[in-house]
Amino acid sequence: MRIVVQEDRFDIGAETAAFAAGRTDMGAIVTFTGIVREIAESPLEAMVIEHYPGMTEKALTEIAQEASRRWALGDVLVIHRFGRLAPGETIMMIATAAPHRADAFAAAEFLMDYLKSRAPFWKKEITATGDGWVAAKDEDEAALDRWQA
Amino acid sequence: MRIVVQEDRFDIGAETAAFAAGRTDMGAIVTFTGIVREIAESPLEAMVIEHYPGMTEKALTEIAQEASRRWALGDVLVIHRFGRLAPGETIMMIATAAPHRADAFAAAEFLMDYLKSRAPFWKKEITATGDGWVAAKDEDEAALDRWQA
Amino acid sequence: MIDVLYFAWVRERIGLPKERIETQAETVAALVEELKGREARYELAFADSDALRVALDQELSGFDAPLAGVREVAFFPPMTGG
Amino acid sequence: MIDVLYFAWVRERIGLPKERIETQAETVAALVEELKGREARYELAFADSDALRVALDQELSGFDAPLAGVREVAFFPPMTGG
Repeated sequence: MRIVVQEDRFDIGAETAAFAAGRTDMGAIVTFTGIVREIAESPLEAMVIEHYPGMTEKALTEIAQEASRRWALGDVLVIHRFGRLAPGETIMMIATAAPHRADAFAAAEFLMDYLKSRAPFWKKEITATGDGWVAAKDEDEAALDRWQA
Repeated sequence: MRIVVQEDRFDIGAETAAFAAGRTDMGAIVTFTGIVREIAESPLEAMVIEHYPGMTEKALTEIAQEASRRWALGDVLVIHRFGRLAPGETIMMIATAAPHRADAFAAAEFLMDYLKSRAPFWKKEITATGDGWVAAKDEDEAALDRWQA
Repeated sequence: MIDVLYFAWVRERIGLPKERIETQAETVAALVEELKGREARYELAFADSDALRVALDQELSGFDAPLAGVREVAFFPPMTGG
Repeated sequence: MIDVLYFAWVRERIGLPKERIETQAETVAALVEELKGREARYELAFADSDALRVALDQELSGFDAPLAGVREVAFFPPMTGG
Protein backbone atom coordinates (compact mmCIF):
# COMPACT_ATOMS: atom_id res chain seq x y z
CA MET A 1 0.00 0.00 0.00
CA ARG A 2 1.34 3.42 -0.93
CA ILE A 3 -0.30 6.72 0.06
CA VAL A 4 1.23 9.95 -1.26
CA VAL A 5 0.08 13.53 -0.63
CA GLN A 6 2.20 16.03 -2.52
CA GLU A 7 2.22 19.43 -4.20
CA ASP A 8 4.41 18.32 -7.13
CA ARG A 9 3.12 16.92 -10.38
CA PHE A 10 3.35 13.18 -10.94
CA ASP A 11 3.47 11.03 -14.06
CA ILE A 12 0.37 8.83 -14.28
CA GLY A 13 2.00 6.72 -17.01
CA ALA A 14 5.07 5.97 -14.91
CA GLU A 15 2.98 5.40 -11.77
CA THR A 16 0.62 3.02 -13.59
CA ALA A 17 3.49 1.07 -15.15
CA ALA A 18 5.33 0.82 -11.82
CA PHE A 19 2.17 -0.28 -10.01
CA ALA A 20 1.43 -3.03 -12.55
CA ALA A 21 5.04 -4.22 -12.99
CA GLY A 22 5.92 -7.77 -12.08
CA ARG A 23 2.51 -8.86 -10.83
CA THR A 24 2.16 -12.51 -11.74
CA ASP A 25 -0.30 -13.08 -8.88
CA MET A 26 -2.76 -10.29 -9.77
CA GLY A 27 -4.84 -10.57 -12.93
CA ALA A 28 -6.57 -7.20 -12.71
CA ILE A 29 -5.38 -3.61 -12.31
CA VAL A 30 -7.84 -0.70 -12.18
CA THR A 31 -6.77 2.95 -12.12
CA PHE A 32 -8.73 6.15 -11.73
CA THR A 33 -7.24 9.54 -12.57
CA GLY A 34 -8.86 12.87 -11.75
CA ILE A 35 -8.06 15.84 -13.98
CA VAL A 36 -8.78 19.57 -13.49
CA ARG A 37 -11.66 20.21 -15.85
CA GLU A 38 -12.52 23.42 -17.67
CA ILE A 39 -15.89 24.79 -16.61
CA ALA A 40 -18.11 25.90 -19.46
CA GLU A 41 -19.72 28.87 -17.68
CA SER A 42 -16.59 30.77 -16.74
CA PRO A 43 -12.99 30.19 -17.90
CA LEU A 44 -11.08 28.44 -15.12
CA GLU A 45 -7.64 29.90 -14.45
CA ALA A 46 -6.67 27.48 -11.73
CA MET A 47 -7.89 25.06 -9.10
CA VAL A 48 -6.42 25.51 -5.63
CA ILE A 49 -6.55 22.47 -3.37
CA GLU A 50 -6.25 22.95 0.38
CA HIS A 51 -5.76 20.01 2.71
CA TYR A 52 -5.25 19.15 6.38
CA PRO A 53 -1.67 17.89 6.71
CA GLY A 54 -1.50 14.87 8.96
CA MET A 55 -5.20 14.08 8.89
CA THR A 56 -5.11 13.69 5.09
CA GLU A 57 -2.55 10.88 5.14
CA LYS A 58 -4.36 9.26 8.08
CA ALA A 59 -7.79 9.39 6.38
CA LEU A 60 -6.44 8.06 3.07
CA THR A 61 -4.64 5.23 4.86
CA GLU A 62 -7.81 4.27 6.75
CA ILE A 63 -9.88 4.31 3.53
CA ALA A 64 -7.30 2.12 1.75
CA GLN A 65 -7.17 -0.28 4.71
CA GLU A 66 -10.96 -0.54 4.74
CA ALA A 67 -10.93 -1.35 1.00
CA SER A 68 -8.34 -4.07 1.65
CA ARG A 69 -10.56 -5.56 4.36
CA ARG A 70 -13.62 -5.63 2.11
CA TRP A 71 -12.06 -7.04 -1.08
CA ALA A 72 -9.29 -9.48 -1.99
CA LEU A 73 -6.68 -6.93 -3.05
CA GLY A 74 -2.99 -7.35 -3.72
CA ASP A 75 -2.12 -3.67 -3.51
CA VAL A 76 -3.53 -0.14 -3.34
CA LEU A 77 -2.01 3.16 -4.49
CA VAL A 78 -3.36 6.64 -3.71
CA ILE A 79 -1.65 9.84 -4.91
CA HIS A 80 -3.37 13.18 -4.24
CA ARG A 81 -1.98 16.63 -4.92
CA PHE A 82 -2.60 19.95 -3.19
CA GLY A 83 -1.75 23.54 -4.13
CA ARG A 84 -2.42 25.42 -7.36
CA LEU A 85 -3.28 23.36 -10.48
CA ALA A 86 -4.00 24.50 -14.03
CA PRO A 87 -6.80 23.05 -16.21
CA GLY A 88 -5.71 19.70 -17.66
CA GLU A 89 -3.36 18.93 -14.76
CA THR A 90 -3.74 15.66 -12.91
CA ILE A 91 -5.24 16.12 -9.42
CA MET A 92 -4.99 12.59 -8.14
CA MET A 93 -4.93 8.93 -9.04
CA ILE A 94 -5.73 5.65 -7.35
CA ALA A 95 -4.86 2.13 -8.43
CA THR A 96 -6.01 -1.28 -7.20
CA ALA A 97 -4.56 -4.72 -7.96
CA ALA A 98 -6.60 -7.88 -7.40
CA PRO A 99 -6.69 -11.48 -8.62
CA HIS A 100 -10.14 -10.80 -10.14
CA ARG A 101 -11.59 -7.80 -11.95
CA ALA A 102 -14.78 -7.45 -9.88
CA ASP A 103 -12.72 -6.85 -6.71
CA ALA A 104 -10.37 -4.39 -8.43
CA PHE A 105 -13.30 -2.36 -9.82
CA ALA A 106 -15.38 -2.38 -6.60
CA ALA A 107 -12.40 -1.35 -4.46
CA ALA A 108 -11.49 1.48 -6.86
CA GLU A 109 -15.05 2.86 -6.79
CA PHE A 110 -15.16 2.56 -3.00
CA LEU A 111 -11.84 4.40 -2.66
CA MET A 112 -13.06 7.22 -4.89
CA ASP A 113 -16.42 7.58 -3.12
CA TYR A 114 -14.78 7.77 0.31
CA LEU A 115 -11.88 9.93 -0.81
CA LYS A 116 -14.33 12.49 -2.30
CA SER A 117 -16.29 13.03 0.90
CA ARG A 118 -14.12 11.77 3.76
CA ALA A 119 -10.55 12.84 3.02
CA PRO A 120 -9.85 16.44 4.11
CA PHE A 121 -9.37 18.21 0.79
CA TRP A 122 -11.15 21.37 -0.33
CA LYS A 123 -11.17 22.78 -3.85
CA LYS A 124 -11.33 26.44 -4.80
CA GLU A 125 -11.91 27.55 -8.38
CA ILE A 126 -10.05 30.64 -9.55
CA THR A 127 -11.75 32.30 -12.54
CA ALA A 128 -11.47 35.66 -14.29
CA THR A 129 -14.72 36.76 -12.65
CA GLY A 130 -13.85 35.62 -9.12
CA ASP A 131 -12.93 32.77 -6.81
CA GLY A 132 -15.23 30.25 -5.21
CA TRP A 133 -15.03 27.16 -3.02
CA VAL A 134 -16.46 24.08 -4.73
CA ALA A 135 -19.57 22.96 -2.87
CA ALA A 136 -19.92 19.32 -1.84
CA LYS A 137 -22.50 17.53 -3.95
CA ASP A 138 -25.43 15.64 -2.44
CA GLU A 139 -24.77 12.89 -4.98
CA ASP A 140 -21.24 12.39 -3.59
CA GLU A 141 -22.61 11.97 -0.08
CA ALA A 142 -25.34 9.66 -1.42
CA ALA A 143 -22.69 7.57 -3.24
CA LEU A 144 -21.45 6.39 0.17
CA ASP A 145 -24.79 4.72 0.98
CA ARG A 146 -24.20 1.84 -1.40
CA TRP A 147 -21.21 0.69 0.66
CA GLN A 148 -23.14 0.37 3.91
CA ALA A 149 -23.35 -3.33 4.77
CA MET B 1 -12.12 5.88 -30.08
CA ARG B 2 -9.15 3.59 -30.66
CA ILE B 3 -9.37 -0.21 -31.01
CA VAL B 4 -6.14 -2.17 -31.34
CA VAL B 5 -5.70 -5.94 -31.74
CA GLN B 6 -2.05 -6.92 -31.85
CA GLU B 7 0.46 -9.65 -31.07
CA ASP B 8 3.17 -7.25 -29.86
CA ARG B 9 3.58 -6.08 -26.31
CA PHE B 10 2.42 -2.59 -25.44
CA ASP B 11 3.39 -0.16 -22.69
CA ILE B 12 0.46 0.46 -20.35
CA GLY B 13 2.21 3.46 -18.81
CA ALA B 14 2.74 5.16 -22.17
CA GLU B 15 -0.78 4.25 -23.34
CA THR B 16 -2.35 5.58 -20.14
CA ALA B 17 -0.35 8.82 -20.29
CA ALA B 18 -1.19 9.35 -23.98
CA PHE B 19 -4.87 8.63 -23.38
CA ALA B 20 -5.10 11.14 -20.50
CA ALA B 21 -2.93 13.85 -22.08
CA GLY B 22 -4.44 17.25 -22.78
CA ARG B 23 -7.97 16.50 -21.60
CA THR B 24 -9.28 19.71 -20.10
CA ASP B 25 -12.87 18.68 -20.83
CA MET B 26 -12.78 15.27 -19.11
CA GLY B 27 -12.46 15.07 -15.32
CA ALA B 28 -12.25 11.29 -15.01
CA ILE B 29 -10.09 8.58 -16.58
CA VAL B 30 -10.54 4.91 -15.69
CA THR B 31 -8.24 2.14 -16.93
CA PHE B 32 -8.39 -1.62 -16.59
CA THR B 33 -5.39 -3.81 -17.32
CA GLY B 34 -5.49 -7.60 -17.53
CA ILE B 35 -2.32 -9.52 -16.70
CA VAL B 36 -1.46 -13.20 -17.25
CA ARG B 37 -1.75 -14.67 -13.78
CA GLU B 38 0.15 -17.61 -12.33
CA ILE B 39 -2.14 -20.46 -11.41
CA ALA B 40 -1.48 -21.98 -8.01
CA GLU B 41 -2.30 -25.60 -8.94
CA SER B 42 0.11 -26.04 -11.83
CA PRO B 43 2.96 -23.77 -12.94
CA LEU B 44 1.85 -21.80 -15.98
CA GLU B 45 4.44 -21.68 -18.76
CA ALA B 46 2.42 -19.53 -21.12
CA MET B 47 -1.02 -18.34 -22.09
CA VAL B 48 -1.87 -18.63 -25.78
CA ILE B 49 -4.64 -16.35 -27.03
CA GLU B 50 -6.42 -17.22 -30.26
CA HIS B 51 -8.76 -14.76 -31.94
CA TYR B 52 -10.96 -14.36 -35.01
CA PRO B 53 -9.30 -11.71 -37.19
CA GLY B 54 -11.85 -9.33 -38.62
CA MET B 55 -14.65 -10.25 -36.25
CA THR B 56 -12.52 -9.27 -33.23
CA GLU B 57 -12.07 -5.67 -34.34
CA LYS B 58 -15.73 -5.49 -35.34
CA ALA B 59 -16.99 -6.87 -32.02
CA LEU B 60 -14.71 -4.58 -29.97
CA THR B 61 -15.80 -1.55 -32.00
CA GLU B 62 -19.47 -2.40 -31.49
CA ILE B 63 -18.97 -2.86 -27.73
CA ALA B 64 -17.14 0.50 -27.49
CA GLN B 65 -19.86 2.22 -29.54
CA GLU B 66 -22.56 0.77 -27.29
CA ALA B 67 -20.69 2.08 -24.21
CA SER B 68 -20.52 5.53 -25.83
CA ARG B 69 -24.28 5.44 -26.44
CA ARG B 70 -25.04 4.50 -22.84
CA TRP B 71 -22.74 6.91 -21.02
CA ALA B 72 -21.41 10.44 -21.54
CA LEU B 73 -17.89 9.52 -22.65
CA GLY B 74 -15.21 11.61 -24.25
CA ASP B 75 -13.11 8.71 -25.48
CA VAL B 76 -12.59 4.94 -25.32
CA LEU B 77 -9.43 2.89 -25.83
CA VAL B 78 -9.26 -0.90 -26.19
CA ILE B 79 -5.98 -2.79 -26.74
CA HIS B 80 -6.07 -6.61 -26.78
CA ARG B 81 -3.19 -8.93 -27.59
CA PHE B 82 -3.18 -12.40 -29.10
CA GLY B 83 -0.47 -15.05 -29.43
CA ARG B 84 1.81 -16.51 -26.76
CA LEU B 85 2.16 -14.59 -23.48
CA ALA B 86 4.28 -15.37 -20.40
CA PRO B 87 3.01 -14.98 -16.79
CA GLY B 88 3.13 -11.32 -15.78
CA GLU B 89 2.68 -10.06 -19.34
CA THR B 90 -0.11 -7.61 -20.07
CA ILE B 91 -2.98 -9.23 -22.02
CA MET B 92 -5.14 -6.20 -22.64
CA MET B 93 -6.18 -2.79 -21.40
CA ILE B 94 -9.16 -0.52 -21.75
CA ALA B 95 -9.49 3.16 -20.86
CA THR B 96 -12.49 5.45 -20.63
CA ALA B 97 -12.59 9.25 -20.34
CA ALA B 98 -15.69 11.06 -19.09
CA PRO B 99 -16.63 14.38 -17.52
CA HIS B 100 -17.79 12.51 -14.38
CA ARG B 101 -16.36 9.50 -12.56
CA ALA B 102 -19.59 7.46 -12.37
CA ASP B 103 -19.79 7.34 -16.19
CA ALA B 104 -16.09 6.47 -16.59
CA PHE B 105 -16.37 3.60 -14.08
CA ALA B 106 -19.67 2.20 -15.40
CA ALA B 107 -18.47 2.28 -19.02
CA ALA B 108 -15.19 0.55 -18.09
CA GLU B 109 -17.03 -2.27 -16.26
CA PHE B 110 -19.47 -2.62 -19.15
CA LEU B 111 -16.61 -2.84 -21.67
CA MET B 112 -14.88 -5.52 -19.62
CA ASP B 113 -18.03 -7.59 -19.10
CA TYR B 114 -18.86 -7.58 -22.82
CA LEU B 115 -15.29 -8.02 -23.96
CA LYS B 116 -14.94 -11.14 -21.73
CA SER B 117 -17.92 -12.98 -23.21
CA ARG B 118 -18.68 -11.35 -26.57
CA ALA B 119 -15.35 -10.61 -28.25
CA PRO B 120 -13.93 -13.64 -30.09
CA PHE B 121 -10.85 -14.48 -28.01
CA TRP B 122 -10.01 -17.89 -26.57
CA LYS B 123 -7.33 -18.58 -23.98
CA LYS B 124 -5.27 -21.74 -23.71
CA GLU B 125 -3.07 -22.43 -20.71
CA ILE B 126 0.23 -24.16 -21.34
CA THR B 127 1.58 -25.92 -18.23
CA ALA B 128 4.29 -28.48 -17.53
CA THR B 129 1.61 -31.14 -17.10
CA GLY B 130 -0.38 -30.30 -20.23
CA ASP B 131 -2.37 -27.74 -22.15
CA GLY B 132 -5.99 -26.77 -21.67
CA TRP B 133 -8.49 -24.29 -23.04
CA VAL B 134 -9.81 -21.94 -20.37
CA ALA B 135 -13.52 -22.63 -19.83
CA ALA B 136 -15.95 -19.73 -19.89
CA LYS B 137 -17.25 -18.94 -16.41
CA ASP B 138 -20.95 -18.82 -15.58
CA GLU B 139 -20.24 -15.69 -13.53
CA ASP B 140 -18.90 -13.91 -16.63
CA GLU B 141 -22.08 -14.67 -18.54
CA ALA B 142 -24.14 -13.64 -15.49
CA ALA B 143 -22.21 -10.35 -15.30
CA LEU B 144 -23.90 -9.28 -18.56
CA ASP B 145 -27.36 -9.40 -16.97
CA ARG B 146 -26.84 -6.22 -14.96
CA TRP B 147 -26.53 -4.22 -18.20
CA GLN B 148 -29.91 -5.28 -19.59
CA ALA B 149 -32.21 -2.25 -19.52
CA MET C 1 -20.16 -22.29 -51.50
CA ILE C 2 -19.64 -21.12 -47.97
CA ASP C 3 -16.50 -20.55 -45.86
CA VAL C 4 -16.62 -22.45 -42.57
CA LEU C 5 -14.16 -21.40 -39.84
CA TYR C 6 -13.30 -23.22 -36.61
CA PHE C 7 -11.63 -21.79 -33.53
CA ALA C 8 -10.05 -23.05 -30.29
CA TRP C 9 -10.93 -26.66 -29.42
CA VAL C 10 -13.44 -26.88 -32.28
CA ARG C 11 -10.53 -26.21 -34.65
CA GLU C 12 -8.35 -28.74 -32.84
CA ARG C 13 -11.00 -31.48 -32.93
CA ILE C 14 -11.80 -30.97 -36.60
CA GLY C 15 -8.13 -30.56 -37.43
CA LEU C 16 -8.33 -27.50 -39.63
CA PRO C 17 -9.03 -23.77 -39.19
CA LYS C 18 -11.10 -23.23 -42.33
CA GLU C 19 -12.73 -25.01 -45.26
CA ARG C 20 -15.01 -24.21 -48.21
CA ILE C 21 -18.20 -26.22 -48.25
CA GLU C 22 -20.85 -26.81 -50.88
CA THR C 23 -24.08 -27.18 -48.93
CA GLN C 24 -27.82 -27.00 -49.40
CA ALA C 25 -28.42 -26.58 -45.65
CA GLU C 26 -30.95 -23.85 -44.98
CA THR C 27 -30.04 -23.18 -41.35
CA VAL C 28 -26.98 -23.37 -39.10
CA ALA C 29 -28.53 -26.36 -37.32
CA ALA C 30 -28.97 -28.20 -40.66
CA LEU C 31 -25.33 -27.45 -41.57
CA VAL C 32 -24.19 -28.84 -38.20
CA GLU C 33 -26.19 -32.06 -38.82
CA GLU C 34 -24.67 -32.36 -42.30
CA LEU C 35 -21.12 -31.92 -40.93
CA LYS C 36 -21.73 -34.41 -38.10
CA GLY C 37 -22.72 -36.98 -40.71
CA ARG C 38 -19.39 -36.63 -42.51
CA GLU C 39 -16.75 -37.98 -40.15
CA ALA C 40 -16.15 -38.87 -36.51
CA ARG C 41 -14.01 -35.73 -35.90
CA TYR C 42 -16.99 -33.52 -36.84
CA GLU C 43 -19.30 -35.67 -34.71
CA LEU C 44 -16.90 -35.13 -31.79
CA ALA C 45 -16.53 -31.38 -32.36
CA PHE C 46 -20.28 -30.79 -32.59
CA ALA C 47 -21.35 -33.37 -29.96
CA ASP C 48 -22.50 -30.76 -27.46
CA SER C 49 -24.00 -27.82 -29.32
CA ASP C 50 -24.83 -26.08 -26.00
CA ALA C 51 -21.07 -25.66 -25.61
CA LEU C 52 -20.79 -24.00 -29.02
CA ARG C 53 -21.31 -20.52 -30.41
CA VAL C 54 -21.79 -19.56 -34.05
CA ALA C 55 -21.12 -16.36 -35.99
CA LEU C 56 -22.58 -15.61 -39.44
CA ASP C 57 -20.51 -13.14 -41.43
CA GLN C 58 -18.75 -12.21 -38.17
CA GLU C 59 -21.91 -11.51 -36.16
CA LEU C 60 -22.94 -13.77 -33.26
CA SER C 61 -26.03 -15.69 -34.27
CA GLY C 62 -28.35 -18.51 -33.26
CA PHE C 63 -28.33 -22.12 -34.50
CA ASP C 64 -31.79 -21.63 -36.00
CA ALA C 65 -30.62 -18.72 -38.20
CA PRO C 66 -31.01 -19.11 -42.01
CA LEU C 67 -27.86 -19.46 -44.14
CA ALA C 68 -29.28 -17.74 -47.23
CA GLY C 69 -26.80 -15.08 -48.42
CA VAL C 70 -24.23 -15.94 -45.74
CA ARG C 71 -20.61 -16.15 -46.95
CA GLU C 72 -18.82 -17.05 -43.73
CA VAL C 73 -19.88 -19.31 -40.84
CA ALA C 74 -17.69 -19.69 -37.76
CA PHE C 75 -18.02 -22.24 -34.95
CA PHE C 76 -16.25 -21.83 -31.62
CA PRO C 77 -16.58 -22.35 -27.85
CA PRO C 78 -17.81 -19.54 -25.56
CA MET C 79 -15.34 -16.67 -25.64
CA THR C 80 -12.79 -16.13 -22.88
CA GLY C 81 -11.22 -12.77 -23.64
CA GLY C 82 -10.12 -10.00 -21.33
CA MET D 1 -5.24 24.65 26.08
CA ILE D 2 -6.45 23.29 22.80
CA ASP D 3 -5.34 23.85 19.19
CA VAL D 4 -8.20 24.96 16.95
CA LEU D 5 -7.70 24.69 13.17
CA TYR D 6 -9.81 26.20 10.39
CA PHE D 7 -9.86 25.19 6.72
CA ALA D 8 -11.27 26.48 3.42
CA TRP D 9 -13.97 29.15 3.82
CA VAL D 10 -14.06 28.69 7.60
CA ARG D 11 -10.40 29.75 7.65
CA GLU D 12 -11.12 32.68 5.33
CA ARG D 13 -14.07 33.94 7.39
CA ILE D 14 -12.22 33.70 10.69
CA GLY D 15 -9.07 35.10 9.12
CA LEU D 16 -6.55 32.64 10.50
CA PRO D 17 -5.64 28.98 10.01
CA LYS D 18 -4.96 28.07 13.63
CA GLU D 19 -5.11 29.37 17.17
CA ARG D 20 -4.57 28.12 20.72
CA ILE D 21 -7.57 28.49 22.96
CA GLU D 22 -8.06 28.27 26.69
CA THR D 23 -11.55 26.85 27.13
CA GLN D 24 -13.73 25.13 29.68
CA ALA D 25 -16.16 23.90 26.98
CA GLU D 26 -17.06 20.27 27.54
CA THR D 27 -18.29 19.51 24.00
CA VAL D 28 -17.63 20.68 20.45
CA ALA D 29 -21.06 22.37 20.42
CA ALA D 30 -20.19 24.30 23.60
CA LEU D 31 -16.87 25.39 22.06
CA VAL D 32 -18.71 26.61 18.95
CA GLU D 33 -21.09 28.67 21.13
CA GLU D 34 -18.16 30.14 23.04
CA LEU D 35 -16.37 31.11 19.78
CA LYS D 36 -19.56 32.61 18.28
CA GLY D 37 -19.85 34.86 21.33
CA ARG D 38 -16.35 36.28 20.74
CA GLU D 39 -16.55 38.28 17.53
CA ALA D 40 -18.68 38.75 14.41
CA ARG D 41 -16.24 36.83 12.19
CA TYR D 42 -16.71 33.70 14.35
CA GLU D 43 -20.47 34.25 14.37
CA LEU D 44 -20.33 34.38 10.54
CA ALA D 45 -18.09 31.32 10.20
CA PHE D 46 -20.23 29.19 12.51
CA ALA D 47 -23.63 30.58 11.46
CA ASP D 48 -24.74 27.38 9.74
CA SER D 49 -23.38 24.40 11.64
CA ASP D 50 -25.11 21.98 9.22
CA ALA D 51 -22.60 23.20 6.63
CA LEU D 52 -19.68 22.38 8.90
CA ARG D 53 -17.68 19.32 9.79
CA VAL D 54 -15.44 18.80 12.80
CA ALA D 55 -12.44 16.58 13.45
CA LEU D 56 -11.06 15.81 16.91
CA ASP D 57 -7.39 14.85 16.89
CA GLN D 58 -7.70 14.29 13.13
CA GLU D 59 -10.72 11.96 13.30
CA LEU D 60 -14.12 13.07 11.96
CA SER D 61 -16.47 13.55 14.86
CA GLY D 62 -19.87 14.88 15.88
CA PHE D 63 -20.72 18.26 17.42
CA ASP D 64 -21.95 16.54 20.57
CA ALA D 65 -18.58 14.82 21.16
CA PRO D 66 -16.78 15.60 24.47
CA LEU D 67 -13.54 17.62 24.35
CA ALA D 68 -11.91 15.95 27.36
CA GLY D 69 -8.38 14.88 26.43
CA VAL D 70 -8.59 16.35 22.94
CA ARG D 71 -5.53 18.31 21.79
CA GLU D 72 -6.61 19.42 18.30
CA VAL D 73 -10.03 20.48 17.04
CA ALA D 74 -10.54 21.31 13.34
CA PHE D 75 -13.54 22.99 11.71
CA PHE D 76 -14.13 22.89 7.96
CA PRO D 77 -16.80 22.63 5.26
CA PRO D 78 -17.75 19.23 3.73
CA MET D 79 -14.76 17.79 1.90
CA THR D 80 -14.41 18.02 -1.89
CA GLY D 81 -11.41 15.85 -2.75
CA GLY D 82 -10.82 13.55 -5.68
